[in-house]
Amino acid sequence: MDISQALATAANIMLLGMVCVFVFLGLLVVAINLLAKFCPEEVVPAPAKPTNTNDPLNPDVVAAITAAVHKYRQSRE
Amino acid sequence: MDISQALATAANIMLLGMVCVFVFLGLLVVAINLLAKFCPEEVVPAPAKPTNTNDPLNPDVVAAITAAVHKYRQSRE
Amino acid sequence: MDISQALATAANIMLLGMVCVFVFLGLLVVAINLLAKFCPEEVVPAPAKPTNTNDPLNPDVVAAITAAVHKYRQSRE
Amino acid sequence: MEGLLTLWRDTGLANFELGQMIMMAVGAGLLFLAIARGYEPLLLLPIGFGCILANIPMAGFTEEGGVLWYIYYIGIETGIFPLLIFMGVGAMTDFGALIANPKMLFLGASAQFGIFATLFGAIALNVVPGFEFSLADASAIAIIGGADGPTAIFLASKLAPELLGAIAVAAYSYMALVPIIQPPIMKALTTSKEREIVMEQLRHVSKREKIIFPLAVLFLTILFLPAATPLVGMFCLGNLMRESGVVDRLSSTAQNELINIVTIFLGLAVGSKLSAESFLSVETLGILALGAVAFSIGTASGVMMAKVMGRFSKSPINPLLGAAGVSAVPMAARVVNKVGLEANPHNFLLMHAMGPNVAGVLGSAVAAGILLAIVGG
Amino acid sequence: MEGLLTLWRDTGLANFELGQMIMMAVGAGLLFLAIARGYEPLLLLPIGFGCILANIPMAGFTEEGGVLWYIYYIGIETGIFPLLIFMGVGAMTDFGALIANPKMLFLGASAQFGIFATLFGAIALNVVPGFEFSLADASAIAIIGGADGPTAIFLASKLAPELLGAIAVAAYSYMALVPIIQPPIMKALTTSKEREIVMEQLRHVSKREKIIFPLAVLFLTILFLPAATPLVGMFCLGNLMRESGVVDRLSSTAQNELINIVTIFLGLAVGSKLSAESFLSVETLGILALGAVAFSIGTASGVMMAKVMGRFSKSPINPLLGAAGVSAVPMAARVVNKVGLEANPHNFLLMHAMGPNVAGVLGSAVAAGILLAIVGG
Amino acid sequence: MEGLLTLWRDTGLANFELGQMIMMAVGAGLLFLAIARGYEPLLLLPIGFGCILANIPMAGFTEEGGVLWYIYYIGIETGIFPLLIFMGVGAMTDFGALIANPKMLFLGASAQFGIFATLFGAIALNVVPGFEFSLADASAIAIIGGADGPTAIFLASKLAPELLGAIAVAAYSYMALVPIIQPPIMKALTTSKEREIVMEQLRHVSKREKIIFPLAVLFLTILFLPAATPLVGMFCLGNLMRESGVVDRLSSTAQNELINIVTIFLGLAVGSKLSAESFLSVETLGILALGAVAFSIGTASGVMMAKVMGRFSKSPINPLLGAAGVSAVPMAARVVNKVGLEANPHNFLLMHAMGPNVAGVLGSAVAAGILLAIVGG
Ligand code: NA
Ligand code: NA
Ligand code: NA
Repeated sequence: MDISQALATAANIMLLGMVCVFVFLGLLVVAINLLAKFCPEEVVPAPAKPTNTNDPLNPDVVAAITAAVHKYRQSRE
Repeated sequence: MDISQALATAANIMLLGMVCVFVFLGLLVVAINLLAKFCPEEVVPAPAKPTNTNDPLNPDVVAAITAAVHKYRQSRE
Repeated sequence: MDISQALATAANIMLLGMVCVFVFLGLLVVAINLLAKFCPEEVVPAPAKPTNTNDPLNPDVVAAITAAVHKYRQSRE
Repeated sequence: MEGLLTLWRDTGLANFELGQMIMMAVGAGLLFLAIARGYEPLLLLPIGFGCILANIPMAGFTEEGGVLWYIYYIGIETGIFPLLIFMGVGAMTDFGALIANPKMLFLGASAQFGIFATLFGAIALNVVPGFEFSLADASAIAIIGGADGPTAIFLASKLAPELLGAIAVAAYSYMALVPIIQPPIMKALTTSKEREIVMEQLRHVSKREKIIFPLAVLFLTILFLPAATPLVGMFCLGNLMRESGVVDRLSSTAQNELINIVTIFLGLAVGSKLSAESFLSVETLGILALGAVAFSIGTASGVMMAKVMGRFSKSPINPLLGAAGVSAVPMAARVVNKVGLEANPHNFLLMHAMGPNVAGVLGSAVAAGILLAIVGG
Repeated sequence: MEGLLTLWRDTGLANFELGQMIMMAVGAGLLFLAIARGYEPLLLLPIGFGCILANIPMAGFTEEGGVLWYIYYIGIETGIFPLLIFMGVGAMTDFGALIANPKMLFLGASAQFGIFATLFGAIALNVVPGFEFSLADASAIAIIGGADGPTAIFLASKLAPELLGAIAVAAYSYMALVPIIQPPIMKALTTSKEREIVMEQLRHVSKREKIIFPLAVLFLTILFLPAATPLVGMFCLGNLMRESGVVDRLSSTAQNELINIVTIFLGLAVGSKLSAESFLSVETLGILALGAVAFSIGTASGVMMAKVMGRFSKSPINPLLGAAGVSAVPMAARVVNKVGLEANPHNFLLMHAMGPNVAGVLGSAVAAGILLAIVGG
Repeated sequence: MEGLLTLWRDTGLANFELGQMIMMAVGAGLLFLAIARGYEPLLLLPIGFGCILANIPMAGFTEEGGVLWYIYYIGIETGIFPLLIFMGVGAMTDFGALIANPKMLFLGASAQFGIFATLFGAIALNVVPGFEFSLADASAIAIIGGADGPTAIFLASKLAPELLGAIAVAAYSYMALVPIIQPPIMKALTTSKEREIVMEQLRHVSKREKIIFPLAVLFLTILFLPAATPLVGMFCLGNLMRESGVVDRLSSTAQNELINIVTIFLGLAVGSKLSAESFLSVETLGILALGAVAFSIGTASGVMMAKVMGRFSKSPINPLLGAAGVSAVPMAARVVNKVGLEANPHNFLLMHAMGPNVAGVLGSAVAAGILLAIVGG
């Protein structure tokens, strides 16, 4: 491959690459805008709460258990 | 191996497996009971103390060294 | 290799080894002394300061930025 | 132009197969369960993500030389990752409640009936056209009933690697579903009066007992079930590091950084086995159904055993404790506590349930050893 | 006496070659830059030390069975170390500023012109006698313009492993030099008035948007650029672990202990590629020159794009922000802030510059995927 | 019934060999020393546990594909684990006391006579029937006198892998026994008046000296003893990370999580070499005896050297400091302090003893390099 041919290939890649980068990140702009549109401001942060929603323990019970464990541990020391 | 033979094998493993699990964990129950019997309640927690019993430093000395090191470090700062 | 020959080799290694260890650590003594000589007591601990000396941020600016970021984060919560 | 064609021929759009798209949806579903529902997120998040990566067309994650391929062959094919997880879990486990009340081991033993009954069921399922589970396959599936992730992954990697993905997903999913699966069974098998039973307070357990316990477990395993020693041995090593008190820095690393690193890789590697060919088959449906059956049978047999033991025991035994014998630490113990509180708001069963709960871990490791010895030998 | 001769024949003194001595000086220079000047010390310290070790005569660090040989072949040849670094960086990255102002992605896109222009330049350099860069070499060199260390190492390990050492050293050195390279270019291309422009305050970004964002990025990459999925996928995994909030212990390990361990090994492995034969060539000078050109072009095209966008945008855009599009997180964003403050002491651009800054990371990962697909395919 | 027979044929009970039972007792003994006596628990606990696991009949831990087999071949056969431990130890070591008083290096040098005298003794032991130590074996055994675990494991893995288990056990056991072995020797060789000698206060050492020191050590090693560069190089890398102050997160990981992870694996891998065939031989008795001799000779020659130096030195030198030259950091320095306090309750020698103590680490790494160059070449 002589140098002019190589330069043509490189120019080709340059053009193609920049177009692809712009198209790709442009699609991402669209995606983020859609996201902002269809992702309502959370009023209560419920859906993404990092706890198991099936978790059968309510906080009061947890507090009671904690107290019990603490007492048990004390009794063992 | 036809299905009835396979089922017989499976039933065999089921029986054997449950017997083994029970025998094994039963032996463990015996072991724990023996352990509780021959492992007297520690009055002083000495034997399992996580420090080297050959350690030739008594706490007073350690305190003195700590003070010395502290002083040395201060002198270097 | 008979035993007397082996012992001669071992004695040889013993001698050679101790000489090498002493020469090597002796050179290190010289190196440390040179180091102490040509490494002046730092008056200001500047040269070894673990920050980028090209860092274009002076502390006042950092403080201002910190405040800004803090404010921004508060606004988002 | 040629470059553009090259790029286009490489895109996902031009190469997607239906199976891959479905598996990506499965991966996204696992992520949803992990993030939005909190189902065992530590494992299901990396598994779901690994599933998505593994099904990207043209990306080669699971081909020789791909990153997921390396992780799988280094960590799971060798069995090292599940064993390191087990070591870390050992370093996190307090056997105090079990040593104080060793009878609870029988609850952990009887809950393993879920495993062996499921093995029988998997073989029986072969009468249905489309299912062809070998004895090794059936054993790997049955271990889901052990309700213990690393044990299931370890056994599946030895006996049925092509089913590993489905088995691991089923095991972790059902472990997360324990609060839904267990309560109806527990309530159906017990009277309100039984559920109100108050347990005697647990005795004090000395440090020395706790140190010797893992060694005693290892000793018995060596004598009677060497095939279980990889699992039980690493578990006991972790527990000994914890209880000995002389290597706290090792114990801390084993139950924090090391287990975290291994968990990320283990999850990705399991996810990499969720390919369309192996997952999108009628066998996966069978595995999911058998897994649910295994959990249910395990729960039921634990509860029934607790009722029988309560009849012959001097001290009262609340039959709910039997449900904790399936392991699924500490979820099952919490469920026992919750169902107990519904019957008697002043009866906290949590500490008592930790006994059968950790007994269940030992029980399923023992069961895995038995299956390895008989089927894998 | 024979023993003494054996020892002497093994000493460095008796075996030094000139090239090794020069490379050790290079290693010592990198250590100096890292320690005394604070240039990217986390990478340049291990790289410099690895360079010294690799050039010790008779020590065999980089021969088969040597410790650096193992580290290189396990971690870089497989591509695993850069990917793990990328996962850790993902777990450290907050995309909030970018999601709040997605237009900033165009700045991250245009700064990648530094990469593609340099590719052209590297091919053009072949007219100079002594240079013979293949298309693969040129691509690996050009990625220096991405201003992202792990991306450069990953691409170089795939396309031009023999240039890896020089490319990595150039990439990290120029990243450290960003505060020197960028300001003159930024000032030359903008008026004082433009630099004074105050940006609107960024809107609040919800947790849900942050969780979905890495999945959206992964989804688009899967559809359009599977060759970029290793880099982008691991990055998104790290970011998802961070934002999901359900696997904090994994996220913490990924961005602390795991990335630290990998960084030590990655640095040593990169340093092990700094051998005299491959580094002391005219090509290294070409790489260093092209790297500086790449950074400058990237900065300039980012700034120019910001000016163009500012003309058509409803809300004002400070053109300095374009310079942050080269990534070099967070150095480039800090430089933008500093140059902005010189023009208007009350205008803090840091948070606004984080948007194009993280966009630049995505942009160069995408560019790397394009180069892999076209050149490496 | 057949299944039961299969299980029985697999049990430990049916397969135990006498040697395995004895080795398990040895492993249990090591655990006892580690846990109840506090002898170097960080290493002896995993070694003891690994010893037990390795000798389980039918479990296959040390056969190809077993977990201990993987750990050994990945970590020790390659030499990587001891080197990483050395890097971590370097990151934990403060050379301040040695730089302040460099003469102490001669104490660290003379204590290495323990190594070379033992090498001679091991060869001499060949006159006893039953012993057949090659020169490589003798060198690997002699390094026990260096009182440095990773150095001993590294050298033994290169020169005499079949003796590795016994050598590592002896090295760590004697390091734990330093408080028992050393005091009688120290007292026998010194007068009460000598032991009362008060040292001059150490001068301040600048940060720059501490940064350049590891580089100077590496430089000398490169020039004169390339065979020692793996050990010394990784040690200096750790120390440079510590003292440079610019990579604190790497230094912290190297001396905490990374060294902890490697320690667990290193211990298990060493334990896996404690098989009956290689350990239950008369050679092990020879190794244990020679190890004790090595420690004693090292202590004695350190003390004698200190006495000689004290005669010619301007500033007074307490001869007890010589005992710290065997390394065994920081145990030997503490013993010096304790014996010194017995003679003079107001004379704290701890900081002064840290100098010869860390000098001993360098000395035995240098000695290991010499042995590798002469014997292993
Ligand atoms: Na279980
Ligand atoms: Na970039
Ligand atoms: Na030593």
